[in-house]
Amino acid sequence: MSIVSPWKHDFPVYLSHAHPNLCYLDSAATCLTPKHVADAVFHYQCYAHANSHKGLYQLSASVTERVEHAREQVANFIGAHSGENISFNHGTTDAINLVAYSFVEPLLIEKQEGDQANIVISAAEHHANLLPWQRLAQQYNVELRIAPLNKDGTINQANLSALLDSDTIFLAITHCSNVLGLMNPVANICRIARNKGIPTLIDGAQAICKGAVDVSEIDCDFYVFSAHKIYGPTGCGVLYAKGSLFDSMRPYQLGGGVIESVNYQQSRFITGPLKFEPGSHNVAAIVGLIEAIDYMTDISWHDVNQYIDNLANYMHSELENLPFYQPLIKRGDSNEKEKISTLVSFQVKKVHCHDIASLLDNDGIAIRAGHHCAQPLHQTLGVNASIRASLGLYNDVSDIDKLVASLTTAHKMMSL
Amino acid sequence: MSIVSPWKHDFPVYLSHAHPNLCYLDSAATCLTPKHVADAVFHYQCYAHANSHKGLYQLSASVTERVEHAREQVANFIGAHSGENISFNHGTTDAINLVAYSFVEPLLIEKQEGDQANIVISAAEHHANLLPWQRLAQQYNVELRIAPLNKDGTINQANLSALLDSDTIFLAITHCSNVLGLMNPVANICRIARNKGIPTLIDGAQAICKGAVDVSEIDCDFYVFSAHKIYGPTGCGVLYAKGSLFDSMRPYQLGGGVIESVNYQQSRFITGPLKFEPGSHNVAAIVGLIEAIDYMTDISWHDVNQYIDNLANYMHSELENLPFYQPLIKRGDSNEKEKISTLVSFQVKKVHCHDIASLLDNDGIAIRAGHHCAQPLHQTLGVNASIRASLGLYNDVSDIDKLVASLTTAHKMMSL
Amino acid sequence: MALTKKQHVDQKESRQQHQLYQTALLAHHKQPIGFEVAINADASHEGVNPACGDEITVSCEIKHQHEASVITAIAFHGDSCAICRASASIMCQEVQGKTLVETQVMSRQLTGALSTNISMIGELAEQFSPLLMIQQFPVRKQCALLPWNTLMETLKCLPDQP
Amino acid sequence: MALTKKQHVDQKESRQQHQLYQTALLAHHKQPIGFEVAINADASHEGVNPACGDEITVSCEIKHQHEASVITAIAFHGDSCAICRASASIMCQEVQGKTLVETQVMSRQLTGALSTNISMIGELAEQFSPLLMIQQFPVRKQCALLPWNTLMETLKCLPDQP
Ligand SMILES: Cc1ncc(COP(=O)(O)O)c(C=O)c1O
Ligand SMILES: Cc1ncc(COP(=O)(O)O)c(C=O)c1O
Repeated sequence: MSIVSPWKHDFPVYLSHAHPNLCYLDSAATCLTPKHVADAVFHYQCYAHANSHKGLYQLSASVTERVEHAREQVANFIGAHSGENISFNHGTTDAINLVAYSFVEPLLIEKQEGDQANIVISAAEHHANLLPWQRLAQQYNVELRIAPLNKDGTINQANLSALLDSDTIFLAITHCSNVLGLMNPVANICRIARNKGIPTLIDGAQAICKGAVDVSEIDCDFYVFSAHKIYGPTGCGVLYAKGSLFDSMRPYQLGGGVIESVNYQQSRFITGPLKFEPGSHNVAAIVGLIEAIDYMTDISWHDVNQYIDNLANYMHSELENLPFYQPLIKRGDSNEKEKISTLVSFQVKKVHCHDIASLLDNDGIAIRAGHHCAQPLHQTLGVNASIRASLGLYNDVSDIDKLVASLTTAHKMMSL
Repeated sequence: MSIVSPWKHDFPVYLSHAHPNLCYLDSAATCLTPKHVADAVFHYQCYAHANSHKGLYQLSASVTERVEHAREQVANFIGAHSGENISFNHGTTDAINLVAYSFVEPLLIEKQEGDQANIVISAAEHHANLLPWQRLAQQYNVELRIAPLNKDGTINQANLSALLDSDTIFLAITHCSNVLGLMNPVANICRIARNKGIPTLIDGAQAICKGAVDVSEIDCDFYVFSAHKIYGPTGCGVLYAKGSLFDSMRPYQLGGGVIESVNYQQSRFITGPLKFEPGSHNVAAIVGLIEAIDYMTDISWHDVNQYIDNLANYMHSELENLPFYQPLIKRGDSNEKEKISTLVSFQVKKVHCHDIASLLDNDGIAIRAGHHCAQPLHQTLGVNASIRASLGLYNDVSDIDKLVASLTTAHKMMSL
Repeated sequence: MALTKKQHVDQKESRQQHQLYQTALLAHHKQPIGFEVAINADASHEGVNPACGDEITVSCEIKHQHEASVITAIAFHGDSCAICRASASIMCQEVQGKTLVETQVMSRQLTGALSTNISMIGELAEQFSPLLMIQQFPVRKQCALLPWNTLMETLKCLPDQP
Repeated sequence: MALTKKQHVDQKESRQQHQLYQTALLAHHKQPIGFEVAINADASHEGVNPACGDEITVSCEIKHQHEASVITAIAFHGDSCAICRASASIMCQEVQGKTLVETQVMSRQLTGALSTNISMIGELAEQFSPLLMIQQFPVRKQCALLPWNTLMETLKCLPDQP
């Protein structure tokens, strides 16, 4: 493994005039931005910006083409059939709320008074993939079922399968937990659901940065992710919907660009993904997302994943050597490829997570402490909070070494 | 009036290697971006990006501080009492949909079966300030009332006032129509509504670029606008809510950062503007908005407005000289200051708007043709579509001269 | 000096717009074939382009001749841009006397050519030459296709054919 | 060479973090006053910091002495970070024997000092010196204020005072 990440110099934040000693271990929250992406956004804003989908003039027509081409590129990237299956929005949170309103709520409304119904999620969901379902469940007085986890932190398929019955109207689970880090067998899970006629949503916010998502293989109905978790800019999310699902869904937010015709009393809506993109597109962010995908593809997903997996292995081993290290989930002995988590959540024996984070910050280490927007999961695991270290392609061995050294000092200083 | 706009060189799109001959007359759709703003966004993404409101480490804490400080700056800019009255979102469309869900729908739900209720808007609303209310009205079977316009295109106060009665639960009107361009007397209108106990929302998407908005003076309950209409980046909107209104509203989209505590079965939400900002903030765009406000303040709102008003007068006079010019609204003779519209929507006698736009595009003129997301307004005025020319601070006399010359040629070429 | 390929393309691009509103197209726009012509319509349909509000109504007279249904007369009216008008005019010129099957093939060919950027060749290219430049203006393709889409809808309205 | 003002500030900044977890604060953290002490509580309340999940319960014993209500005993327990623990410890040290009014004033002064970045001076600065550096770490202020906010809630739970 090289001493310095071969891609680190693509990230300006590490330049000598910025934060040369930054030890950034919070990529699961948001990725640092490569210069390629910042440049693309800058270039767009400076030289190409205009309103998409509305102007007939060249500047606007080029922007429209760019957005429509971006759909194809994203479709291609995640193995979707066509750009018509891709709708842009503001992030994973926005996308899940959209599906809750536009697809799931009408199913609940259809249910007759007194009919049973339930929505199934897993115990490992981020609040973004819990709260919208909890609200719907409360509002329509239906059950929210929680699929339990295996000892390794993945979703227990047998138990999940038992929760899915003829009253289940939707299944929403994460491809990869932002606290536990292992990939869930979503293709299997979606097959089980499909056999029972249950539509599925996969929260890909954490899985997307591995670059190997194939929605056709997973065969889910919806897949969602955010650009900023894949080295893209803030403010852009993607919603994939299978087949012609978009056409069967009611529009979510309403505004310019979603109607075929309207008078003061009624409206006819357009079809296709644009129906879910009212108002001005955040084209700058879409441009940035495409640049991020191109950047990663150019430097090779395979190389990056191999590099990060190796580094993750080193991180786990080094941390496991620390006597005060208490991971939320113990690593199994299996060394299977898919079993490498590129993040880890843990506690330091008898020291509060927030004190650790503050003390590490003093050494330039950016690490997350808290419940990471997964409070019920923490409760399930019997803790209030944890420290999370997550890796990006700019990290290297020295970051892990710093982390270990700093944890050791902090523990010594704080332990009672 | 200077021949070339004194601020034009701040906009890189006009540089010789980009589009030196661009004649951009579509600022009402979206403003071109000054280099200051693109730089600020670039700098943020490259050197300062991290997740706000969640990390304890310095990089993240600085971002949090930046967002919280931005609230104060925006509050200050629009005369709001405090940053606690400002919530960031993705744009005007997003903000209006939020108010519809979080504030107005609960009022409708409260209404007893059989109770009368109505929502009032004006005839000049953008689809963003029409469709959400139309949907609510249909869903709850209440009346959507349309306030008519004066001959000059402003909202008729007497007629509007007559529409407001004890059953009116909300009034949502535009500060300035994106088709007609004159400022509505919103302070007066809000006073009338307030006296009848009716809450109000003002769509400031077009008015904000004049820089003189004072929400305390207007005394509306909600005010909304988008960053990209004030020389800021795409993807950022602002929602102002008076007093402690935020606290009385139910949350809209749900996700990370909006709860005080949550388990699988229920949640307690936080208070304040953050309750309406689930998921990762689009900090890059917020940074860009603040830079745009600073840029405009630095070069002086007063100077810019005076410049654009003069240019607008020239535009109106020149166009009125053309025999085939058919404005949707005829200018009055009054030369009052507030009566200068910095945009104009018109038709060319016997030539279709889209042909005009295409022909003008050939001369490098970027101009809007269509219904400008205000189809019912066009119907009211008895037309299908119009051509709109709108001014920004980069425009100058030569743009108007080009427009007039190109219109003349196009008319000659196309008229039957 | 001869133009290099690149220069040639650049020159072509700078002339694009005029080519969109070239003389042949303007001729159809100014004296459209089938525009507001009174026929004995068997079917008619109104098509709308939501993007720009263009409206066009297409009407047809169909006769059964030699084992096939033939368009014996066709007309259109409505408020639309020059591209749409010219396209409708060319359509009326070309489908008059054609069988329904021939018409459908032609519609599919034109739609395919406009939406996939495949160059039209042979007879087709000749017939539709005034519209060819539209390939380079994606936002205007819908204008050119509106008459054809409307015609296809019109034919669907026909009483069942034998 | 003497430090310029700027250098002085820079140096100070690079030592900031150690100043947050300085010896005095750590002493309170390691041997907190009032922590899990058994008292005869007249009122108690649990406070939570939603941002980080810290939980702390504050209990008080109140006696009426010389025309005033006095905190005669105070204790806390719960799971919290060192900042919160140390702040609670200092609070227990300072309010013991104080009247409710004096306690409220002290709470308001500390809250004001932490939230407005006004320097604390005089006696107050002395009493709370281990917490002073928190002014420079806005995200941790809530941790230091949690015990005080909880105490104020606790006092609200008291049966009405004469
Ligand atoms: C008056 C008015 N309201 C609302 C909007 C919608 O703004 P956005 O597209 O930024 O959401 C616009 C701009 O298109 C507008 O001009
Ligand atoms: C698993 C998971 N789901 C959803 C989200 C929410 O993403 P965003 O904040 O971009 O909407 C995140 C990131 O915070 C996540 O890790």
